[in-house]
Amino acid sequence: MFLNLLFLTSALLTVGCSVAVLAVKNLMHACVFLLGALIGIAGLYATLGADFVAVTQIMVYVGGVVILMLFAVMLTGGKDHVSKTQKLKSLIPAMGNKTSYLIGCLTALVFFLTQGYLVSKLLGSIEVQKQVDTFSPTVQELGELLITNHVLPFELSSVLLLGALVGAAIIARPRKARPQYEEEAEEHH
Amino acid sequence: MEYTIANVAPIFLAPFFAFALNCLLIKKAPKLVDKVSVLGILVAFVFAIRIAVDFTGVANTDYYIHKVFTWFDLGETFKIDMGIYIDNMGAIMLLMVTGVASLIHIFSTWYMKGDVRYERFFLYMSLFTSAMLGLVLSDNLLSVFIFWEIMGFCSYSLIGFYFEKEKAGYASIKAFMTTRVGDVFFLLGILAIWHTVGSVDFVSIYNAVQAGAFGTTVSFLGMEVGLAAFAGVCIFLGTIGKSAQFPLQVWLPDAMMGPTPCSALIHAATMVAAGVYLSLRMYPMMVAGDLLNLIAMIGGITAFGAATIAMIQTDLKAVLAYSTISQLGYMVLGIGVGSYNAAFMHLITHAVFKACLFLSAGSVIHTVHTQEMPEMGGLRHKMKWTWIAMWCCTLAIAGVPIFSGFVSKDRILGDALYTALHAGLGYKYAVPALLGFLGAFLTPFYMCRMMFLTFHGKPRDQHIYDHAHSEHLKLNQNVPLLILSVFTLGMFFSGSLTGLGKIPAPVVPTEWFKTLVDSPTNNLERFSTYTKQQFGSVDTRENRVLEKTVYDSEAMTGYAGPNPDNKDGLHHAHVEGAIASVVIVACSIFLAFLMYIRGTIDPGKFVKMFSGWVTALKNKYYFDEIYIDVIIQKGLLKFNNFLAYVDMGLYDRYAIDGWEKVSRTLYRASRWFDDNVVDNTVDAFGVLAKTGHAVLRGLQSGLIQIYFIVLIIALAIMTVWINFIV
Amino acid sequence: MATESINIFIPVFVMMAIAVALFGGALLAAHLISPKNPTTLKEMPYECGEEPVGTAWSLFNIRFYVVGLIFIIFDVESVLMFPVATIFKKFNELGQGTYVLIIFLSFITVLLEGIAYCWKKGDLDWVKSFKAGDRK
Amino acid sequence: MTNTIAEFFYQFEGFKSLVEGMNPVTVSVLIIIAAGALVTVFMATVGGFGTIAERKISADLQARIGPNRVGPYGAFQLIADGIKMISKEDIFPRDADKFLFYLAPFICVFGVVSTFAVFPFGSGIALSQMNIGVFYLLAISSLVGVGIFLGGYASNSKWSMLGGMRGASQIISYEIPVTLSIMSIIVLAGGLSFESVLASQSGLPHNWYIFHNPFTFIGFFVFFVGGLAETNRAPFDLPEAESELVSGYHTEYTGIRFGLFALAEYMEIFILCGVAATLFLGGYNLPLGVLKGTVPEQFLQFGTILIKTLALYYVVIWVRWTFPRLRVDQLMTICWKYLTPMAIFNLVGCAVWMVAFDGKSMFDLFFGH
Amino acid sequence: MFGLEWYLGISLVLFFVGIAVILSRKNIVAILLGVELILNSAALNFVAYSRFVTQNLDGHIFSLFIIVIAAAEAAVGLAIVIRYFQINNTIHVDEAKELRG
Repeated sequence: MFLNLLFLTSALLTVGCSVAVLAVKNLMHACVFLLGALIGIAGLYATLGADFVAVTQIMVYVGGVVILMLFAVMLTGGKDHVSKTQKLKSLIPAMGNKTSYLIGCLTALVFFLTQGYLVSKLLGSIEVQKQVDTFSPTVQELGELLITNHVLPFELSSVLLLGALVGAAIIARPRKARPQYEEEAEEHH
Repeated sequence: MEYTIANVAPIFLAPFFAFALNCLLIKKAPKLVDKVSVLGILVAFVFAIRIAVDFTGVANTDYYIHKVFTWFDLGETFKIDMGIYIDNMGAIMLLMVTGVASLIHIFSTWYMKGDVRYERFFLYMSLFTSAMLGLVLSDNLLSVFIFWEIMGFCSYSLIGFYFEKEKAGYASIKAFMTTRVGDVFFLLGILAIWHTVGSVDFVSIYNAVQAGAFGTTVSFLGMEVGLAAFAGVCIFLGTIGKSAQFPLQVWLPDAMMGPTPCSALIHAATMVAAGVYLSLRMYPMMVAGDLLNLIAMIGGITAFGAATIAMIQTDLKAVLAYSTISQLGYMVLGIGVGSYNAAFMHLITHAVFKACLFLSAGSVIHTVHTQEMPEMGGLRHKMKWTWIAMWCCTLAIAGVPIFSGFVSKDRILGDALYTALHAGLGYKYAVPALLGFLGAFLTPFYMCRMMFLTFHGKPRDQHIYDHAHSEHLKLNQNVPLLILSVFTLGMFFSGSLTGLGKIPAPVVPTEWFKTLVDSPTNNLERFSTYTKQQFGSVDTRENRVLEKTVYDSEAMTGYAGPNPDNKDGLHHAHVEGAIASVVIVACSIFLAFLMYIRGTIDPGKFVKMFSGWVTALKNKYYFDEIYIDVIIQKGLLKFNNFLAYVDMGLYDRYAIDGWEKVSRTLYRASRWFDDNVVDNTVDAFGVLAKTGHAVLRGLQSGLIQIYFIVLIIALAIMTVWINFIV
Repeated sequence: MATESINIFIPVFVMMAIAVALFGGALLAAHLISPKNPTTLKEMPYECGEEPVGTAWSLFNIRFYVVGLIFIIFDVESVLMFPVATIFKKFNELGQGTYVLIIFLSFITVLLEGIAYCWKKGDLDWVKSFKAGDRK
Repeated sequence: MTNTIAEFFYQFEGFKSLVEGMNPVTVSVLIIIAAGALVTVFMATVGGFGTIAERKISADLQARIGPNRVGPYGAFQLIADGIKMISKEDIFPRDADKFLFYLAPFICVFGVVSTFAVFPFGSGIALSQMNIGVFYLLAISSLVGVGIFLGGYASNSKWSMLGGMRGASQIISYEIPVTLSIMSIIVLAGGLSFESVLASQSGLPHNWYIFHNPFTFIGFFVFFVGGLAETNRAPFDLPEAESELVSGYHTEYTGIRFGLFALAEYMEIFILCGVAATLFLGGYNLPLGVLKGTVPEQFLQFGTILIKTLALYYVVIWVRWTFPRLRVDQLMTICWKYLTPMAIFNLVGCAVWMVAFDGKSMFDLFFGH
Repeated sequence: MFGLEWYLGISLVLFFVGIAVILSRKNIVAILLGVELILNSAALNFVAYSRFVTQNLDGHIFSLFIIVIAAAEAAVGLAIVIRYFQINNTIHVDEAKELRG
């Protein structure tokens, strides 16, 4: 009973907030709705017994990614470029003309149908367990997996993050507002 | 005491880490370098004391530590272990090396102070010490060879330490090249042993000798040579090179271009003794190859010849250098007459007094800023402490009773006399014994001459005398000398004052040295019960004891030394030898006294009398000239020219130039192909790419969302394909 | 491994609901009680009595962003380290402590390299952008 | 093992017979709602008392009297303040982002109140004994940073904006040393739940993790300083620096929304002190096994954790009135150049200690057998 | 009880919303929001299959690494966006076409 309640709440939060991300005008609000959607997904993880993944989702996304997004929106002025054409009917392709609208709709339709077909075929062919409201604590087992079977990805992920840190720090390092070549080009004119 | 790798390895590792650390410090913190070096060697000294106390605590036992690890393993046939091997001899050697080296390090902080390359000197000294200790700890010939070469490199660097001087540079090259001759043969010997035994560690070699593995012969330059003799000669050639024996002795006098403390450590106390040490380790091999007579001859010739040259030298350090060669000759003579124990004893006593002598000479040179004895004289008033220390050592090297040189040298001479007279080997050994006694007459003479010229009489150059500073007792100048000179007393080695074993001294057990160090040939069988320990295991003394057994020379193929069972003859020869050498020493010192203090006898008369010989002495028996003019100019250079002709005249002209013609032709053909066929093909691709570019360019709009739509469409098509077509 | 019920999430859920209720209740109470008479002056942003010029939404120092950037990398690394830290004791008791320690330390070393790089390059200095030469 | 507070009640026979025949989940939910409300009220009261304590202690430190009009020694000042907050006008700035302006205090309160779900008040007396309780607490409390940033942003006032940005970057920065300090405790305890950390400590100081080894001793101070910064307490109160930024991120907030911000902050300090006491100072453990396994033990445990927490709370207030505020660059320097390397050092040290000494504490090494 | 297909459905919805965000928004930051949604839908799929089909924790590990990669991607992506904004003073996606052929 509680499981169903938790699932329904989380699912509603997720779907609602993600649609809101699509629909709202203000980018700042979109970021906040993304936060809601991510918390909802954390709730879904909890219903799946993935307690550690759920809390990680909150820790990384809420504590880190969303704040970074908010910062980025602030830094880039928070202007919403789509405000002119942002209407519910032109949501999906928004490429500005009728042909693209058509192509987009058709693609989405084909995609949705084939995906649905694929999933239904898949569900028919595999053995799917019933949802139960008990689970085992995962963190110890995750730790063991991380240092045994998955030790290489574990160590490599640290290198990946190091690379990301170095790269991002180089790119985002405060410098003059405009690079050198642009000024030189100006001088030539 | 329990032995693990943790309390053995630091002996070698402490100086090595000091070296490694100094490599980092030398640029950043040069002030710390000398302290780190001294600390490193002192740590090694402390560990060596622990081991030596444990080893020498119980007499009449043989005891070893042997720990190995696999160095590399290329299957059954090629597997090399590295390891640590310590027995009684090694323990005493470790104590000597660390003790002398630490005193020399301390002395160097005074002597080298203010030198431009002060830090670098300590760097090399630490590396050298660690290599020497590594050599002593080695359990096999291969690691001996590695450390041997590291020492050679350090020696080379230190001889050429003052590379601004052209002579120093040449001297270092000479030393390096001359010892290389011996090293090549040494390596050859190692290969011969490895080929025969399949292993190069000492114990395996002993066991192989015992099992008669060296009984076969090999064909060498058309001659059938016994394998043992071949390998033994090769290894002994290594000794000849390193220990500056005849005929490769030429490098050692020139090596005195290096700083005096390095001469003391490397060219007097340790490195040159390492050659003798190697011969001692390989003693069963020498015996099996029946090489002792050859060794004795070479030792005798070196001992006597070097002593004669030393008589006419005027350079303080040159006298000491030739005396070093001469004393090393005695050690080799000792090995040659089967006097294993006495040869090793002489190695130790010589290391102590010769290090002291060199340090004293350094002290004098540093004070008066000259090395020429004719410019000195009367320095005893100014340098009281150095004078005392140096006299102790002079008396020791001269072989005056009470001092250590008497104990060790007399035993070598006694054994030589016994071998010549009583061993029943004919008169093959008479010549070495005679040369030994002649050398024993010359040694006190030239040493006393040096002392009289330096310290006694009137100052011959008043200017230099006045400029010399009066000496005060300094912790890093005289104290090391005095400590060393205390150990020139014979009782520390024999336990009795005279060395004859009559008056027991209270401090040291009587004849501990004789009972502790024992020739492996006395009972080679015991090594067959021998087990190696892997690294990481713990040893105690109790489970590693080897029983000492009585002498059994019948098992050996060659003459293995004086038979201790023949007590009568041995005793007889030793008493005769002792009396003879005491008389000889007394005469010799008296002669020197008359010549240089009293002036009763004019040395010039002797020079006139033996003018031809003196000219030969001045030219060091023309060895350098023979090597350069005859061997190098006439032999090697011609051979070199011939090879150059083969290379340039034949190979270059025909083989290489011929190839050039062939390739030139091929090049022309391929160029035609390239111009006409390949280029056109490439152009065709270019046209294709140009056309394709025009088409594909339209897709590259630069708009992310267009790309994304293409991606999605592709994904959709793929999904459809997977679902409905596959 | 012990099996737990999904019910351990009930308190979390309930507390979140209580938070909503607390917030809603407090706002409702305030809405009912507090007076409402807004004036233009009251609704103006407080700038010590001065007339506000422009919007506040353009003030942003890129330094804050760089800090956020470094933070997120460290955050993710610490999340990955938590499971390993948890099993450290267990593996140590099994005698595998050194193995885990090596893995753990090599991970932390990379983390340290990151902080060392940022330190060296001055990304951790707040006032770097005001150094002479950087200013135009 | 009890997982939630409901199962704690199930261990009493009387309770079992009382609820016989009812759906256990329903009973659990009801109990949890009741207990959660109780905890929230308790925390709110403690948070409210925090303001009184702050004023009284600061007055004491400055040789003043402090509030003394409402009730004995001014003890009812809290109620007066609460009534004042509710009855003030709720002003909405003209240019503000209305949606975010409403949402920001909610996110703050949400982040703080959610942490109560795992806080251990006694053995078995925690709303939920989640197996990753410590981690959950860390994660959910990072919501406060988002709340403060949004509060600062939504006001569209320059002071608020500055305060909000400072607050967000400060909170996220100091989360790193705090996380790493906690991780060094996790390495020693071998579990991510509060219960496993507490089970490996005991009532007497020599078994507390602060005295376990030199690294945890340093780690406690790293944690505590980092915690002060995360809760925006002096000397790290830059986001609301009244002498620079008027009132920081809540300059434009009035009435009850300001009250909720303040309440969230004070409750968060209480949680911080509680976590510090639990992880480093032995938590609710009673010394010498007093009254083991009985109901009075649990009350004593509650008293123990409360005393330790309040002692730390006193230190927090004391620090505020003792040290001057830092500059922004000093703040970042302390976090990234001192605390984070120290925390990493502690973590490595604890891991090495774990392997080298089999996880024994210093006391065991010196005096153990 | 809600079974696997419900989770897959939610994942599909998230995926399509993500695509729609990417296609419809003209602000690059907003496009990154869409990317996050797509990544999350994939991670949700992994955990759901891990719960309902494979019954082991490999799916959890995979979603952990997805979160790691998403964080790294967000950090670098946003840094690039900010740099671009500093140079060109716009983050309109249609104006960012320096890579046009």
